Amino acid sequence: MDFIELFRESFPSLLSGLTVTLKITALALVIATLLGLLFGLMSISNNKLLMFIARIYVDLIRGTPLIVQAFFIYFGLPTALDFKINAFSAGVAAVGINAGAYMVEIFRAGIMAVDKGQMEAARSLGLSYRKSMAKIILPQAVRKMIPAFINQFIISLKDTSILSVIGIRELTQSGEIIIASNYRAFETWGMIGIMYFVIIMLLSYTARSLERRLVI
Amino acid sequence: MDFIELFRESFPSLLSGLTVTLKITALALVIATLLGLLFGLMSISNNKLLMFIARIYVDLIRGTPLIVQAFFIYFGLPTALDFKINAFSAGVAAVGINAGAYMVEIFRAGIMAVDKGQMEAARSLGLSYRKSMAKIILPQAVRKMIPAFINQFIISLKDTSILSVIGIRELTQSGEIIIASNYRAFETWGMIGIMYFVIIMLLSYTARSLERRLVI
Amino acid sequence: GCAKKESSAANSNGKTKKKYIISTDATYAPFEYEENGKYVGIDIDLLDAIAKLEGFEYELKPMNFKGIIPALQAGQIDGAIAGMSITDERKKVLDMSEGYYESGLALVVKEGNNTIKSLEDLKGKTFAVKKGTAGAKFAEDNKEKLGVTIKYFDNTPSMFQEVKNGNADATLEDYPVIAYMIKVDPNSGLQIAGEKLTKNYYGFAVKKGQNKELLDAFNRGLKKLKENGEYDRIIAKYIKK
Amino acid sequence: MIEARGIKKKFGNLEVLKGIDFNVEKGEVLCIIGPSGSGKSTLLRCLNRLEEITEGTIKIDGEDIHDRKTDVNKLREKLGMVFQSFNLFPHLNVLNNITFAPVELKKMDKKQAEEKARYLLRKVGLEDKALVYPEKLSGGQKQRAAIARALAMEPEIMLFDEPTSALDPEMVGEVLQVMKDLARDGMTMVVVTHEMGFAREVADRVIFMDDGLIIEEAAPEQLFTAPQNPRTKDFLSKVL
Amino acid sequence: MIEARGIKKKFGNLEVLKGIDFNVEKGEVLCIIGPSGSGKSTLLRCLNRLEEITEGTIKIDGEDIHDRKTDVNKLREKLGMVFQSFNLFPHLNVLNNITFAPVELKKMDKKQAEEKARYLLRKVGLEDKALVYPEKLSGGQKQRAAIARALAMEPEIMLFDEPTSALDPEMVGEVLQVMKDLARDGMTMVVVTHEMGFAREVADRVIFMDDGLIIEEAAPEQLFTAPQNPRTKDFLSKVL
Ligand SMILES: Nc1ncnc2c1ncn2[C@@H]1O[C@H](COP(=O)(O)OP(=O)(O)OP(=O)(O)O)[C@@H](O)[C@H]1O
Ligand SMILES: Nc1ncnc2c1ncn2[C@@H]1O[C@H](COP(=O)(O)OP(=O)(O)OP(=O)(O)O)[C@@H](O)[C@H]1O
Ligand SMILES: [Mg+2]
Ligand SMILES: [Mg+2]
Repeated sequence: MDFIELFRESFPSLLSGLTVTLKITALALVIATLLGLLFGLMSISNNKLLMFIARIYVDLIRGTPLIVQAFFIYFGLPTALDFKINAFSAGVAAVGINAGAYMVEIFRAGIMAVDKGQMEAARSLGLSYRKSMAKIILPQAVRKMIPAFINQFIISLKDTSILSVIGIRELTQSGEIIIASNYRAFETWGMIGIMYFVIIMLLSYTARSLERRLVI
Repeated sequence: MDFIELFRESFPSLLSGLTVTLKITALALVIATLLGLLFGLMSISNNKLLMFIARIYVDLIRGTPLIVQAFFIYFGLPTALDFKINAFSAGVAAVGINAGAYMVEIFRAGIMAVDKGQMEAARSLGLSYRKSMAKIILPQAVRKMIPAFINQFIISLKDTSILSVIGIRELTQSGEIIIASNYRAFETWGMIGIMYFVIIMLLSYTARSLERRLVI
Repeated sequence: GCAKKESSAANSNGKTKKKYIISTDATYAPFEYEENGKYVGIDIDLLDAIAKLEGFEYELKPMNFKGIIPALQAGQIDGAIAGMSITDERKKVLDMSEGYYESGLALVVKEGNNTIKSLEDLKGKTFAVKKGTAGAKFAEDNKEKLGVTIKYFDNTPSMFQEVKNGNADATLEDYPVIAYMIKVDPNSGLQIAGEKLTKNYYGFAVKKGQNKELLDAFNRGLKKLKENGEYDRIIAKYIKK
Repeated sequence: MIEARGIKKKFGNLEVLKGIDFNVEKGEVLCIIGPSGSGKSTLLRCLNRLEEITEGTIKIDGEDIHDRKTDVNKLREKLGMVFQSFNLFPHLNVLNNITFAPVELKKMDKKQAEEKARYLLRKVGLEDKALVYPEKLSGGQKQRAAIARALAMEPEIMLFDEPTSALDPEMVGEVLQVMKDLARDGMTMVVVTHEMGFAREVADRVIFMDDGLIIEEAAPEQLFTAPQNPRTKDFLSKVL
Repeated sequence: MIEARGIKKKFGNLEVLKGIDFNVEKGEVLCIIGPSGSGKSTLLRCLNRLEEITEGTIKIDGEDIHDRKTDVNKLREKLGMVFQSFNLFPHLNVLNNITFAPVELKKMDKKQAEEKARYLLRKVGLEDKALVYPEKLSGGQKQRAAIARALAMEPEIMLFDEPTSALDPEMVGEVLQVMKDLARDGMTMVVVTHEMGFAREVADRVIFMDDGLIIEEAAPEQLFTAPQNPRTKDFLSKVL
């Protein structure tokens, strides 16, 4: 079997794995962004309790491996609370909650990077804290967060491969299944490497140009 | 078998896995720091070629999964170049080279975060670029890098678990071996989670206090 | 690669014992697993006995199963004994010994699930399998015929948990492995449905076209063990009939 | 209009304001001068509750502003604030910087707010910069836009915290001119400044602060030509 | 001592210096004034090659400094530079800020360098701050320490780029005093400044720059009282 043939045979399967990877990553990052925003705002609030909750979330999630979290959400919780969750949802939840903890810090850093004077100016005009945050601070923070956000995107994209432990057939898993049947590890890993690489390059170049255009 | 007993039986094995994890992480981060410094300096130099080489390194390594890199170093390179490498060295090299790419960006950001005026002041006194960088810029940059460095430490610590594919018995793999003989997945994963958690908390609190003391 | 050079160097100097690096999985009781910090199991005991008989030394190198074949191909290890079924696909890239144990697939379902007794009861249901195993191959071969969905896992505990949680209806596992597990773990929550589905053999593997000497030694030793009763003693130690 | 009595302010253990009393009448221009760190900015920020006071009362139009019942956002609508560092919103163009608060808070319709904004921009000499983003403006232009932004809320009192300290010297004049015009139009103003010329020309009264206390308070002519307190003398000798 | 001919400097397509000629004699104090963006800092930075020039020649003691053969580090030892933003090294205390370059470059022994540093600190009135870290200093103290740091290399010429612009007004005087003392001791100085009083009192000659060109060059008395060029007049009317 030459490489062309190998490619022809395995490409559709890898592509469908890639689709799963991208779907999970995208959905997870939506969740992560919401969690990051919520807990990020909590972590900069004046309320000690809210700050503490946010701190716990970040420490707990960053402090344990994703694989443990995935196991917990997919196998542990349903057993303990007696409900059923499908692997895809569990995977999205695990990666989302995991990335969310990092997003908290990204949001926090982004908000703190906005000059303090911006909030003071907004409040001085009579705007409420909430409105100042939403319309003045966050739009500026988001721009500053782009590089860190893309980094997280890349990390989550790769982390998705850990979900093979709960039976999700994403890109890495597809590759391993192919290798398990044809034993052409190097060529197959090569193809997987290139697929990740292409996606990540696309992402990081889009991000860089976005960043350039948004610099205000 | 109750939990106490389970704990007593599996703890030594998990502990030796943890030792391997920590050893690899520590050694890998030494390599990563050296690589990060070298390529980081290249990436801010005026020489287009050096910048390009640094860019390639970062893009290539960040763009591919660690598992592919580990396979390549342990299986691919020795076959291609006809030499032998032991799994431990290959693991250290893989994690080190991987983290190195992220360290490049950490160094770059750290150096750029030092006020431009510092370099100008040093050069104005007649100090060479090299000396200014070594004695004036880097000491300040390193302080600013602590949070990002600790983040990378945590990421690499967890990444080490991927090395089970090349036969390294680190913490996660130790856990899987234990589970395979006692079938107690939840308790064992729980212990692993706690071990990671304790180490990571120790790290991040040391880092935070270090940071506070070094703020100048 | 270099593994070969090393052993041939030892060859020319007939007196020193040859030392091989042999890989195993370590997460596959009763064939190889860890007990009190030592690797034990049928595979390990067989290997040890054969090494003594044939006069070679070995270094045991447990690794994740999915790294084993690449490691053999890359010459990082000289041989592998890891409950590895002899299949045509594997024989394309590996040289494998005579079968040293008759195995076969068992259909495994959740404890108390008596609706599934044979393959036919599985129409439209979901299989959980471990990738790269004979079970995965079997499920793939019967996918069309039975109209089943296949979910792939990385390791055995996850695959079993999937069935226990009711996310998959059945799983396929090598008969001796699952029988052993159900026996030692009363809380396994699983049961075997019906009889052995297939019959296959485990073999010792080396890289294709290399280490013939080691492969021959294994075959020779295995034969002697069977003749002198040691083989039955080892099996009985782990699987009481 | 403003009536401050016994204001004290601590940051942790550091007492920054140590008992301040003063009044500002409607239409009056009050200048506050004093060395760095004497508490001028803190005092000004207490007036619109950017800082909470530790002791004392501040009444504006008779209303105790540090009272729990006071709606701080309503209060701030009455007080325009101009910062040393401009603090224009960088993601909005000049026009939107000005119309943002009126549209959000006064429920003014966009069109009307823009007309108003253009009128104010004319007043501060920036009619041609309405659609420009802040980063394209010089320091002096930024500060004039910031003044227009504060005026758009039709405040009764304007607070200025060293509005020209961050400016290149040749731009100081244009900002002071806008402030002079405001004063002439009868705006009540409290101005922290290092521009002694401005204080002398425009202020109705000047307060000299040092170390959290008002050391001297007088009409500008008197304070600058015949300071009573040795600390005032010392300070003036350094900056004049 | 400095002889600059036809200096042009472009940043990309932007021509910032458009052909500058001037001399500085030994012991002379030259002040450069002009509006923001006129190229004053750029010109100063070309003198110690913090910027490379695009055209022209600069000779210092007869040596063409933008020549490939010139050792830029040796050159810079001759030229002390003081920045608007001080640029003290925050991780070194004041004493080490001062001794760092002499010890590294002149291979002076640590002890001797410290003695020297203490002498200089006395000169700028900071003898009690030797072991303090920069963050604990006020702006005026920082700038005086920065001057001492530059003097420690025993430069033949001192370059100042708006040394008092970042200071609170009451600290301006102390820094200018140190500079006056230096001038009195016969140091050759090139000073970019907005302090017209200083220029008037201390400068031997004043250059007015605008838009990358020298518009007017004269003795301070003449330039300030009878500027010839309308642009000079206009600028002076804004800042005086
Ligand atoms: N948020 C804060 N936390 C702690 N201390 C503060 C805070 N804000 C100001 N201070 C301290 O309060 C004192 C007075 O500060 P303030 O800014 O009011 O002085 P100022 O007179 O405005 O000085 P400047 O002319 O430099 O602006 C200073 O010692 C300052 O360090
Ligand atoms: N590194 C640079 N790259 C591009 N343009 C620059 C750079 N440095 C300065 N300029 C531009 O060169 C022009 C002159 O700048 P310069 O700093 O020399 O002016 P200046 O007279 O010192 O002004 P100021 O009084 O504000 O310090 C300005 O238009 C500035 O934007
Ligand atoms: Mg202030
Ligand atoms: Mg300048």
